[in-house]
Amino acid sequence: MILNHIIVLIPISLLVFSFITFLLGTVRRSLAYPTALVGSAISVACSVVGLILVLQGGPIHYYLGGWPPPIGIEYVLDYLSAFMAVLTTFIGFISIVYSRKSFAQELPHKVVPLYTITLLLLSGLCGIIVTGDLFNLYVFLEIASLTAYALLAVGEKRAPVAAFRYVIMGTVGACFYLLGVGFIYFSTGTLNMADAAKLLPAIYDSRAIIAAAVFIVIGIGLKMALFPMHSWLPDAYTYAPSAVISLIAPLMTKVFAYVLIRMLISVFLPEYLSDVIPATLVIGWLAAAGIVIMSIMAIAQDDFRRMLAYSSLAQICYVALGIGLANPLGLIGGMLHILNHAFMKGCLFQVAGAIRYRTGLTSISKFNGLGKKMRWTMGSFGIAALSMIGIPPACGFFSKWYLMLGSIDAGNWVFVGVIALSSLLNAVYFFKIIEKVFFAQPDDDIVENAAEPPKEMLVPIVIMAVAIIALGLVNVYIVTNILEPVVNHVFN
Amino acid sequence: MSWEIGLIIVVVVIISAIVALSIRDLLAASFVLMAYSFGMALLYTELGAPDVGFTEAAVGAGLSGVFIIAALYYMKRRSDD
Amino acid sequence: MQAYLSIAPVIAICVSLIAAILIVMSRHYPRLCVGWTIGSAVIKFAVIASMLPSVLNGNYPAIKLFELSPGISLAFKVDSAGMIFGLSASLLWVITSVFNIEYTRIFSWLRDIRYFASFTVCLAATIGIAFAGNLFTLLIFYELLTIATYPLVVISGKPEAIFAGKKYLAYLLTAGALLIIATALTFRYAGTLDFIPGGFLDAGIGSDKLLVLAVLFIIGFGVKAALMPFHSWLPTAMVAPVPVSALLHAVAVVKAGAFGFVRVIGFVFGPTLFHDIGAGTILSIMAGITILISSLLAIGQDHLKRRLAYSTVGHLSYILLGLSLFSPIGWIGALLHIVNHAMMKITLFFCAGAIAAKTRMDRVSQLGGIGKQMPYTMAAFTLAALGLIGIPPISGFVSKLFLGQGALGADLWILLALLLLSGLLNAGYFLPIIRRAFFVPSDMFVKYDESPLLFVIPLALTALMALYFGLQPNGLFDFFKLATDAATSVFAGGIR
Amino acid sequence: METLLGSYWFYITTILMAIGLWGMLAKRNLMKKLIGMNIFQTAIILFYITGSSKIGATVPIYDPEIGVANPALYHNPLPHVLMLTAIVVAVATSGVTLALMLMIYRRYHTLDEREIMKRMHE
Amino acid sequence: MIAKYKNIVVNIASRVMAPFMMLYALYALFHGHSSPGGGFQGGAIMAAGVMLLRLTLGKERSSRKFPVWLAPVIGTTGVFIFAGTGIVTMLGGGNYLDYGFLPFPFLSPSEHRFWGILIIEIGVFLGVSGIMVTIFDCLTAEQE
Repeated sequence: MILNHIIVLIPISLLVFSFITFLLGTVRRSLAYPTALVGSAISVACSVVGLILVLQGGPIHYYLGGWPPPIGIEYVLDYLSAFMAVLTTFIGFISIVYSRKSFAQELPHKVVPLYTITLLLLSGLCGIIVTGDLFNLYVFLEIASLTAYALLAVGEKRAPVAAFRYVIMGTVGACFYLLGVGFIYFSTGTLNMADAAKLLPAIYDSRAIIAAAVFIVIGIGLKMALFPMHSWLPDAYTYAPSAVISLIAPLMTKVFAYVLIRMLISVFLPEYLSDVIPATLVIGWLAAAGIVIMSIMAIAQDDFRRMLAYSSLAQICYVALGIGLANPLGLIGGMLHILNHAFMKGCLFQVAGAIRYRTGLTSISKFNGLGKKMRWTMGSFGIAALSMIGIPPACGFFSKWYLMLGSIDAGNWVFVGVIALSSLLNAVYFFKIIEKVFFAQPDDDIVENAAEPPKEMLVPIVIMAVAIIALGLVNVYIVTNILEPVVNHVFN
Repeated sequence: MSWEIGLIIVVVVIISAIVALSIRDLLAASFVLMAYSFGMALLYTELGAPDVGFTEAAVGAGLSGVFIIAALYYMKRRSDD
Repeated sequence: MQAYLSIAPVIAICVSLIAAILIVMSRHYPRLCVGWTIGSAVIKFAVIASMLPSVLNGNYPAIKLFELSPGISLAFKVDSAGMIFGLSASLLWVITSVFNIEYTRIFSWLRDIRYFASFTVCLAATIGIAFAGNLFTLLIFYELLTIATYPLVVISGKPEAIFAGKKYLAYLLTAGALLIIATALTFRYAGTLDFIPGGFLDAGIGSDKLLVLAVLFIIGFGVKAALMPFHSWLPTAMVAPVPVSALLHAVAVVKAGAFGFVRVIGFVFGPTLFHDIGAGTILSIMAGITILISSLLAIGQDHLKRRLAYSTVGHLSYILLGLSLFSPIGWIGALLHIVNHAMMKITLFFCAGAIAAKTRMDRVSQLGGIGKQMPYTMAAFTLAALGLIGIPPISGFVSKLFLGQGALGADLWILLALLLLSGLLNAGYFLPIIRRAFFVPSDMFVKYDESPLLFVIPLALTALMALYFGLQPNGLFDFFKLATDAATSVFAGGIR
Repeated sequence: METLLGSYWFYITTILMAIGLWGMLAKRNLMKKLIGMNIFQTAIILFYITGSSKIGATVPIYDPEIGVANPALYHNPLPHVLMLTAIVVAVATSGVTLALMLMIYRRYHTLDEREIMKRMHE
Repeated sequence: MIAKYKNIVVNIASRVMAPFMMLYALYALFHGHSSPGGGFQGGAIMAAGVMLLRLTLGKERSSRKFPVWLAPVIGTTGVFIFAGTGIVTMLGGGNYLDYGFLPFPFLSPSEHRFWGILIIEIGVFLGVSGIMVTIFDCLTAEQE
């Protein structure tokens, strides 16, 4: 019986547990961590069960309050959303495991609200993923954004300024999205995605729909930090607490990329966004430019986290490139890159946090010889870095492979060149670190005294690193069983 | 409701929006913002959404303003632009 | 010719991967690391040698593990060409790991898990390249080889090593990126990537597109095969320890590039198509120029290992020249040269390493009279150098003979002239070393003895093998038959 | 919808949105940015409300004289419900933003963006 | 810390007004289904009442009437009522928030819906008022 409700349990369990965490945490601070852990474990279980159900029996539709659409709010767990839900909850779980020691060192007095807000954030993200209703998506989007603002603000001295900038840009993005939804609603009279997708083709030429598409794409583009709307991201990522950023960096922008994909495949349909208005073309070229420029910016950084932030920007452009290609293989590449990049960036930011935890270092130029002291951590870093560069069989290679095939199908040689060039640029900034970490002599007392981080931090890092290799090897199962049905459904 | 009143409210709303942004005393700006919100609430009501108007009056004009004023307790009231 | 299911190729690859893990786990016991290396080398060689009889009979062990991308599997197939490369690499790895024992004892900073682990991973990748059943599998191991070699280049951590590592990566990762593009293009054009003797690309794709593809492949593999003008990473990478230079920069890595050409020309394009679109001409011109210029550059080098490196550049282009000749004879010569050059060049590097370990001298001009002090070492050196020049009955002569015949068969007199000229140039840069070693009076005050036994045995062994394969090209491992099989299979399917 | 584009309410919404965006992006004072944000959000709410209103209809509250037979006589109530949510979201955003602003003020003792930048890099 | 406002008119007036505001909040809540109002608005007015006290009486004295720790607890309870009702309907066999499946005896489905919505509105009321007051308290919290 509970299986019927699995879809709504994913966000609701997180929501309920966020408040349980708060209540128990007020009673006793040490209870916050285990409660949060239990809550996110339950959500992982729910989403895994959901994925299994979807793989067995196809998409699940759930009508909130028993009202069928278009009146009521519909939750949909199709292949893509089930996959994203598993990804989100799993990364959330891993980073909560990771966060304990990090919070204990950096922000010991704010543990209870931090865990509450973290669970709320996850709940918002899961809500974004499972909802099939355009306005409901806005509500969850705001929940996720508000909690993210709060989490990002508690970091270093400069964090609030960065978070404030994020608030402004994020609000503009969300409002643009809301405006676009308004245009859709007043043109079609529905807020349900599937319903809108049915009604929209009849009025594709309407100026209102064009406006809706433009507003939604810009709004989501701001939220996912698509080049050139990225200016809020580097500061926000650089100054946030390590544990927070290892949760937000893999998830936030990816989930918004997912929203863009969802708009593309289940609201507007690709033929509209690629033919009637050349939105995908614009996204694709912006992404191509973004990949190159952001990678070059990443090379210029000395702060490890800032470098990773710029690298994130470049990587989110890969997803956007897949969306911009708007053909089956490109889209598969983009979606697969959401998964891959979530794991790679999660691992890298966790490594950054671990280094900071043990040594307090954030500047790459001081990393000399760290590999000898933190073998497992830096080994995992090496795997993640190689995956970012695109060395097979790590997973990063495969998303680039599909994107490349998609670009070839689209006949766009510039994109092919950009993908190849970007892996070289990735190599430049990652090998700069690998060289220092593994092959330079330690020249610093801090490094000499460094040691492996505690097990609670190390285990998540290693799990992520192993997952990076494993995902590369099993990517074909994900592609054929989960992503291809999504794409075939749209492009047949 | 007659269109004249609507027009007056619209003019008031637009002017108060501009004033709220250009006035240099932040406390005054927050009061102008509350006036703006109240004007918006009237507009909503006129357009047939009394419950939204009600909420806007309570939340937008009331709570937001109170929040800003509460925050201004700890800040400088002057703004340079 | 048929394939049968066998897990042996996977074992051959996994042996060294497991060894790498074991090495990492036993990092506090350097002796154990040496043990794992030798053990895995022997097992690997045994596994590969056990596949030899069936390969000779035309039964190719093959296995498809799982799909890596829809329509593309991780597949291994041990055919004659792959067997040549795999067998020679694994055989020489056994010898190199013996050489390694003494070398790491002398240079004790090399007793580092990074060194041993990277070494074993390199060999796993090399064998993966040799046994890859499709272009995608080959690509994966090719990239893996690139990455696994990097630590070996920069292992000393000195500034020049770091610089060499940067240069190495810049060249090889660029090449790798181009190869990925080429592979993706091939997959979109042909719909498959499985190697088929005689090629699977269709001329109907359009010769322009195919030529672009071929150029991408030539650059992609040419960088690793040190084709000029993409060669300059190789001399720079000579800062690496001697066993690395010996095995990787004479046998595994650079030969992987050459072997990539074997696969692309013979099993992706097919020699006919490769020629029809004009890529064969491009490749042969580039290879010819490389042979000449590299030999000239080698003469100017005083640093012994750099001289050997330039010699390697030239000899790799022999292989490419043979492959681009479009005749079975040329192919046989090229495939044999993969083995023969490996034997001879590894001997030379071992000698250079033995001398450097003993005397800390690495310049040609410092070697006066060294022949009298280290007679066995320098005898082996002389033998291998003569072989590379092309003096019968050493094995270098055999492959050069076939290459020359191939050039004649293709009516390319200019290439024959080139081969002869380069033989002379080879003599020009090897004979002065020998002359200095044996006939110039020693200017050294210290009296050195012969190298340790653990140095002499490997280098004597490889030198004798070079001699043996010159006398008996078909002896012991039937390299000649393997090469003939490979060439015939490629050309049987190639005439369309 | 096409008629809405021609209606004067649409222009009012656009003007307010433009004012709000100007405040958010051009004003240097953080509080002014917040005020601009509020204006921007209310403008969007106005957009929804205007979209849902119909000429000659009444407020969407059950009226015994009209009954439920003809829904066209009521304004569309759904956008109103949505906007209630949006208003609460807006005030929550204001709250979070003000909290951020307080943190910033405590660290830099100013709300002027240019000053903050200057003090940040000191 | 917000101190007591030093003006007796303001003080007395707000003391008189605050209970009425709260009463009106309850009116808005319970009358929401037939006139403008409901959980959101009611909650906001409730919060405004509390804030009025905070602003005029000062934090210290108003905390005696409405303690600082109470606000987040009320907010959390509200969310619990909201989520819990949904879970109860799920346990009753319906979809999430399908009020027809609330386990009230002796009631017709439409009455089920009526009471269900009321419960939800109460949850929203508590949630909104609690969280708004929490935000206010955080904004006016002592400097670190």
